[in-house]
Amino acid sequence: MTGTFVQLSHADWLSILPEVALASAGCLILLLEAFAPSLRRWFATLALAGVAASLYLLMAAPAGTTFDGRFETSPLTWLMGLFLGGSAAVAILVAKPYLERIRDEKGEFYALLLWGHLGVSLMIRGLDLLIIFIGLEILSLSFYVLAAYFRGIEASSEAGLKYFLTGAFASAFTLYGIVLLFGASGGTRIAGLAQEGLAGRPAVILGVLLLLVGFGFKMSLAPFHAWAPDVYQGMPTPAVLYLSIAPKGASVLVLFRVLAAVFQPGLPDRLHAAVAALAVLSMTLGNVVALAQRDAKRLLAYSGIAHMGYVTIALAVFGREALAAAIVYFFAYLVSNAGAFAAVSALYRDESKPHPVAMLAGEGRRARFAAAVFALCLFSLAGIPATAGFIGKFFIFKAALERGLYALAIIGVLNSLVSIGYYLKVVYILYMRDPIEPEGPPPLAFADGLALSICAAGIFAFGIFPAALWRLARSAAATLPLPGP
Amino acid sequence: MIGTIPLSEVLIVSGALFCIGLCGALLRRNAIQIFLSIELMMNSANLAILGYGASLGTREGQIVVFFVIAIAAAEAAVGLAIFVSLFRHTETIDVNRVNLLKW
Amino acid sequence: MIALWVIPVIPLAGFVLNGLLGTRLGKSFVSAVGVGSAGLATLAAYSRLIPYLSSGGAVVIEPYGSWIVAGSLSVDLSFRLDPLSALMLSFVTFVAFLIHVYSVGYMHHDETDAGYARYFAYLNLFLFAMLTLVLAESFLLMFVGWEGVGLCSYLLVGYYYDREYAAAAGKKAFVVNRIGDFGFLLGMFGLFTTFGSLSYGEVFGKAAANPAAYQPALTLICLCLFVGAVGKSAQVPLYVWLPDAMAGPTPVSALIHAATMVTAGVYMVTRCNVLFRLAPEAMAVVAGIGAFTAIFAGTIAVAQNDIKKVLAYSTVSQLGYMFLACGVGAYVAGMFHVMTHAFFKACLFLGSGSVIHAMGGEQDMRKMGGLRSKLPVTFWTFLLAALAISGIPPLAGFFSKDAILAGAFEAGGLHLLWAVGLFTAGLTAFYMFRLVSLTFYGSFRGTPEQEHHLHESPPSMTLPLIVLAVLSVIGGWVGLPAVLGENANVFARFLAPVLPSLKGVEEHAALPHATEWLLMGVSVIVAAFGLLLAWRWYVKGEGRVPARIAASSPGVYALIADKFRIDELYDSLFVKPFYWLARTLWKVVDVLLIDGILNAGAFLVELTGDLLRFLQTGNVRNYALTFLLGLVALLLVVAGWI
Amino acid sequence: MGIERLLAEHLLSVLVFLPTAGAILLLLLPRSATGVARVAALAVATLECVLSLPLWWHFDVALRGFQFRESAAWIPPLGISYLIGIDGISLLLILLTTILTPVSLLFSLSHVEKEVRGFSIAFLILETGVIGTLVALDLALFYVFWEVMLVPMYFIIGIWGGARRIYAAMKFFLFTMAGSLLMFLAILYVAIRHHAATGVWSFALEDLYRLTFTGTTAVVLFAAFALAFAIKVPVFPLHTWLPDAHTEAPTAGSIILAGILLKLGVYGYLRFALPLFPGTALRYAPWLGVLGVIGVIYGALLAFAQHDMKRLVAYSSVSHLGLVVIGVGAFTTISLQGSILQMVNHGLSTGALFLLVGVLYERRHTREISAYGGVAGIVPVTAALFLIATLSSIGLPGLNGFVGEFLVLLGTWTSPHRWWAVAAATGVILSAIYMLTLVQRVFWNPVTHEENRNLPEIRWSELVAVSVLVVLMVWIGVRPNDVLDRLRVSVDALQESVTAKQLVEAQNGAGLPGGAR
Amino acid sequence: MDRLVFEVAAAIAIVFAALMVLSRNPVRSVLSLVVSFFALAGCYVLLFSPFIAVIQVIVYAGAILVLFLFVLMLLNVGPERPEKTGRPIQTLLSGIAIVLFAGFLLSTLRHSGSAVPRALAAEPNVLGKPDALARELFGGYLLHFEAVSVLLLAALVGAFVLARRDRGSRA
Repeated sequence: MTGTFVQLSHADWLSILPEVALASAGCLILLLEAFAPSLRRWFATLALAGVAASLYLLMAAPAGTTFDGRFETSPLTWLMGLFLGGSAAVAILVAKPYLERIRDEKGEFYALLLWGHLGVSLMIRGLDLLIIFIGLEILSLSFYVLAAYFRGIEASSEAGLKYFLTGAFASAFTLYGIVLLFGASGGTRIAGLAQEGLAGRPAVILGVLLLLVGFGFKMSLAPFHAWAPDVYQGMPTPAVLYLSIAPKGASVLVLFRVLAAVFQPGLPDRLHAAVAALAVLSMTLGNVVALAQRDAKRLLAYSGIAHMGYVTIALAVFGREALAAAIVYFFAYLVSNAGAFAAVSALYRDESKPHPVAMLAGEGRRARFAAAVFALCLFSLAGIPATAGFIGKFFIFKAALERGLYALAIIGVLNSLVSIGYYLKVVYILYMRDPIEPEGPPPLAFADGLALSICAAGIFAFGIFPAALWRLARSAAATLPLPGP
Repeated sequence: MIGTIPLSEVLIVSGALFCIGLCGALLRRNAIQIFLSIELMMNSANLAILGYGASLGTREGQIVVFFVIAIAAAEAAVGLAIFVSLFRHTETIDVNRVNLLKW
Repeated sequence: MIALWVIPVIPLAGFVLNGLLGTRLGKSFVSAVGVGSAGLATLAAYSRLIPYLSSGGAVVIEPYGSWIVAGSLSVDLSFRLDPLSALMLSFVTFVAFLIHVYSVGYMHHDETDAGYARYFAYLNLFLFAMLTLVLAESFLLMFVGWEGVGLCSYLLVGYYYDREYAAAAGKKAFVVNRIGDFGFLLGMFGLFTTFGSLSYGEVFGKAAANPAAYQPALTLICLCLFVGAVGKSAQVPLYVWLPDAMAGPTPVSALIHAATMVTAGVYMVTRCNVLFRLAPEAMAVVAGIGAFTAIFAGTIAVAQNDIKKVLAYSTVSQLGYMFLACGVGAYVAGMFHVMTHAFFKACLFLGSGSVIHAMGGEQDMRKMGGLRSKLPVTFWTFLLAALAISGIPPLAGFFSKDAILAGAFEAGGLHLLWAVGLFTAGLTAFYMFRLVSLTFYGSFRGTPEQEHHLHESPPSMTLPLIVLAVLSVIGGWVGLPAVLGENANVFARFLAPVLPSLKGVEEHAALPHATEWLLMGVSVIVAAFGLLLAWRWYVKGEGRVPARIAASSPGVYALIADKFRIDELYDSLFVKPFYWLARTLWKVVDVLLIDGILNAGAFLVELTGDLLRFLQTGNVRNYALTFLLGLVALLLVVAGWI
Repeated sequence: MGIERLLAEHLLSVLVFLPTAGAILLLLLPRSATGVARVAALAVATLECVLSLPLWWHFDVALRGFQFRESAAWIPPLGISYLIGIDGISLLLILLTTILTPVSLLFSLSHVEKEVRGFSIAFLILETGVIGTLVALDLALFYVFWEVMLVPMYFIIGIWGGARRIYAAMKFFLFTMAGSLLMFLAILYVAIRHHAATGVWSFALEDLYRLTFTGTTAVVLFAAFALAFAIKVPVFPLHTWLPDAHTEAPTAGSIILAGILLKLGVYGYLRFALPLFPGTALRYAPWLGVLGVIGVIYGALLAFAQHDMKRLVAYSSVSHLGLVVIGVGAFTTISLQGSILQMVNHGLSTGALFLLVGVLYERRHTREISAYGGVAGIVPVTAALFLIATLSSIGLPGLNGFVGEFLVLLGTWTSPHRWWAVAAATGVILSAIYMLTLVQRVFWNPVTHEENRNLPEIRWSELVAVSVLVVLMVWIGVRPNDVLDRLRVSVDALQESVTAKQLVEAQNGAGLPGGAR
Repeated sequence: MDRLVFEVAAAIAIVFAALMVLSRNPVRSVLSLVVSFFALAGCYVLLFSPFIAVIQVIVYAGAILVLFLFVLMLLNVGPERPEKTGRPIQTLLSGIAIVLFAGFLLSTLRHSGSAVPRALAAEPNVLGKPDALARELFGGYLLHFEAVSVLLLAALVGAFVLARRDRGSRA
């Protein structure tokens, strides 16, 4: 079997088409950039079409594993693909007016975004640590570049440097983790990890831990979070939007996959303690430090760190319900966080300067729609009921309580209380302070409005009618061999 | 045993190289040197996987290394481009002095 | 036959009319509605009372439905007509009507339309509340009237709301009354848990049927109820509001603070005589407080120079008398004094109102004098009422006071209560005639301008004076003592059904006639002595003797003139500490402690955030280091080292 | 579906969502149409009020359990359903809400200038939240509405409030959240236990009532519920958010906050904490009662110390709600009915007080008591109305406040905790002191500030708003049975279920000390 | 024999790696690393991976590190100057962390060698044959291969985006 060249089956082809669509869309945009720059205003549409096509192809692909069992098409990948596609779509929508504002709408931005998206897509679908690693690197490289995208701005270059150095550093650990697991299981397939007697070996545990920190880094999970605030601050907002959502979801899924394969009946106590400690640390540090933030994007970065703490509770619970809860959480996080970043993008006039929260004073009355959605997103992030954020927390805490992790749940809700402090701070600055900026934000672009509307609709849809999402998430979670009902 | 070389020896060498790289990554201030250290860490991983692969008698290790080298090359290209780009602003790649974004 | 509810509802309607429309429709409308409704109520009341006289003390209960039903509590809206309420009804409506009439003259000229309407609205409201209090068939409904009269007292005392002392006096009246109401409430709670009901019929019926079963709760209940009475009827230690209440218009003082409302306490104790008689300890307290109040307030009255203040302390003192009567079991005597007191004290107050009216608002007796000739009607009516209160036979006060003293004498206890009562009688005569002397005799001591304006009051004011003076004279004849004829005491016979005999409570045997004659004689002598002494000192001696006495012991005199500085004592004992406590709790507990702790907590979290923020040094090497440290920590956890 | 059928079969749903529909409607209006927004919001609120009246007529006073029930699946996998219904307790509070909301909007007609549309929307959404909270019979549904209330209130305080509005709004939100987040966990846990016990997911209240909890679990769960409700009430020492929030909120916000939101704490306690954990609740009831007693006295003392009118009224709420808490803690039929009635009474009297303070404030733009004095002669109608509200607040017989107060005190007296009644009855004295001092210093005394001489009299819209409340005060004062009748069966049922379940708990939880009171 | 050669090569690799880290001069660092990578390539050969060894030399030691040298020349970065403040805490913490981590890593690695499952005992010399490798690459690993092509493309475009002069200069 291994001896022959290129034996792609029909199923292989069908399964890879979504990624092909993304890659082609990126290439097409790049080509047009080079040969027909006048078509630039269609790039966003094209990119969106690429994302949509990829989603359609993902849905159309028959379920099963392809490429010699290294690539998955399943309800799980479809649902997570939807999650990623959603992030990408909103990011593209936000990117268009953003790039127009800085008069730098170039194809490269979209192309890199699409390729990065492709990388994440590989991460969620890969059943092979190597393909996951490659996906991770595609993502990373694209976003190293996007971080430093504003060559004319020092902060952006600095964000690029920091992201690159820390990212490469973390990749080295991830790689070493993969190596250790390879050594133990004799291959890179995740399924290979599910061998008898593997779970207890020190090398395997070390490998898993290295993967945990490697992907924890991508999740911006404390204490592997340090890059996130700086990078978010310096990076173009639409790119942050994507980076702050999609890779995190993919990373959690990868961790679930690996842990599910290695530890069939459940996490060993020690590892469980370690994961729980990460959750607590991330929630607490993220929330507490966010209180002290003055810059909108940094604030959202710390908020993201805290949210990853909540998701990590699901990892600590470790079960089918927990994975489903995490998926629901990510959908909630998607609409809330994407909306928040979209609002940030729409509310600040000068992209090259920092984004102090104080500058938003009184914008609730000038940029009504963006501010209203921003506030809605913040309430959702804070977990106020009738929003998606609440539903996310609901399932996470339910899973934790069902597993008897009371302390985690209590620390979680207490952290929510702290988080309300800074979310509401933004809200009151928006609505209860008088404007300090002589000029309001730029008029709301159509694409921004669309992105915000989508997020607001999502927040309410998931917040009020979560049943469908929960069912999907549960059936998706059944794909993994996790313990649970 | 791989031939006559014990696997554990290969792994120890790999581990040592990884740790040396780690020292560099943590203690050097020049971004390029840090990156070099990281490259060394990745190479140490390569060594380990080749050791494992040889020990297991599978070609998969080599394939992994093949891809890792490709990735490293790509990373180097992007990384160095970033350094250059930053250098245009700061005239330095001493990371101690690159701290516009903080707190 | 008119239903009982009509009687209070008529003034209520007057209140609503005057309250809503009075300001717009002018003074004549207001007078018509105000006086008319009081008159109608009186008519309605008498249309029930006259047939009732011949009913032989039957208890009529008119239920109008249920008011509050909750759990085992069920309170009906029903009115009760029995001899006691009939008695109260008779003089309350009548005196109130007279005072309404008087007010037309008194208030007419110096008030705006709005103020005039307000005044009559309040007065009507008061009548409504008072009638409710009197007619109620349950403790709770009585409490409605009880608080209602308190409210009206508050409103009318504070009628001149733009004068700070009046506003403060109104508030003080309400608050002090509330202290009493606190006791009343607790008493009601006790009644409910003990008897399972708040209706008079049930409570008294059960208590009378099984007198021994309810001790010791009964004593406590009675004491609590008595606290209510102490507040409402201005007894020591809660009397302090009544002198201040003189800040209200004088007719109000006459009606509320002399004739009707303040006697509600006596009415209540009498109403509960079944309970009190079963609780001898409580009775003793009632008697003691009453006696002490009588002598205490009488003493203060001696040294007052404000004409209304003298009358106010006199009222307090007389109320003490009435409680003394109740305390010694002479309920009939107590109620008798309530009635006669209503006549002569109302007359006195209205007379003083006439004087003040004539003096242009002046109330200081030192600036009066010789008004006898200028205000003849006022003088003569005032004199009669003064004689009546002093206990000079055969005026009304003599009989009621004598009945009380007889009761006190019977009560035993070394006749101490009687002695106190007797001394107070002398005091009363003294200070009343001091007042009469200073006001009506001698020469005028006011400004020429005041002198120029002196004039007798209009008929609307003098007419009520005359009627009340007549009543002060003849009002006592319904209750002649036994020595004057076996069945002469119509009053006692009428009230007898209210005082059923109780198992285990022995009734006092009637005094031997000789003793009774002796007591009467002694009391007349003492009263005459007081009267003559005042006459001698103030009319003949023009006040030199008292001035000498005052000069010889300035401390004592000042103490009495300053009303024993009880207000100041209360101020430093209760008011100031209360204010201090309130402020301290606010600033220390609320602001410093609770908010302080919470804000400190919030601040600490924020501070932690602010400090941790600096971990984010901006130096990427530190980021790598934290990464590695995190990894190492995880390894340590997994390895079981942490 | 015809309108009639909609109203007949889904009256509660209509009541819950009509305000939201109105809010959405307002959202579609142009921002500049402030006049229309004002009137439209008032119209919606009034319509809501009218629609809520049939609840009063058609409420079956003899029926046990919940009436006007509706149910629909909501999140079926977790057994969470849209399950609503009312009993006598919620009936009263719903009507209070539907009455106070138009009253506040009516008052605001002439006083809210800034962002009228937003204000109206916030108010209507708030009404949905409140009514939803009151009708929800599913714990998850309840929690959603419970929290949804906070958001509009946060904006109402924060945007349209006084000088320290942001501090007050944050404090309000954080305090309330602090309690409810733990309750959220407790709700989840209870539902999980139900699932574990029966294999079926359900958040329906009546299903969860069947569970019994004993020992530490019960204590912790009860504490979580009780804390959330105690903060809302608020019970001393968790009350400090209240003076700030009430003082800084705009008048209409204060009315709703004091008139309705506070009651939801007690309501929640009666509906959830008590029946779910009866044994524990009754075991710790003495603590509750003691805190209530402290609240009564402490609130009154602090009210006395205030020099800001609204703050004074706010602290008076602490005192009054303390009384309600005592009644609940005593847990006798009389005291419970009294407490519930007293909630309504407090809504009316404090609502009126805040409204009238608002009338003065809108004219003089200060709430300092010392800035007034003697204005009774200048604004006699306002003064008279204020006096009536004061009298209602201090429990003058004949007005509503007395009946509730009396029932609570009497009921408490008949419970084993007689001294609570004694201590709380001092509130009768204290309330007279601080309220009459307020009246004296604002309306009586000589006029000391010349600018007060031209104080305009109350407007018609304001007068109508207050009059509605005054009429209700008198009505309840004279005919309290109309209200009490509707409570009777509900309170009986509550007591019986609690007692019955307490027995079950005592049997199950062998060795549990003091399972019964 | 193999073992000895391996050990010598490994020693060279380690020594030069250490030199790379210790050297203040970045150019010297790069050169040290070149040596180290050459030595590693030697090790690879001994681990039956001649093809990888070749790539290592060509791509890594050749292309990548030369790229580094170019950039160093371009930027004209001198040796690190010692800092005034030595940041002792950071150094100390780094030291502790590295020592602890190294301890964990090395102790784990030392014992994991024996734990490797003995899979097919393929002929060592066949293992490293390039054509077999290629077959596998374009067979089971085609997906990876294509993915890496995207990666390289992205890197290419990225480097281009970053290295481009200012916005205006292109027009």
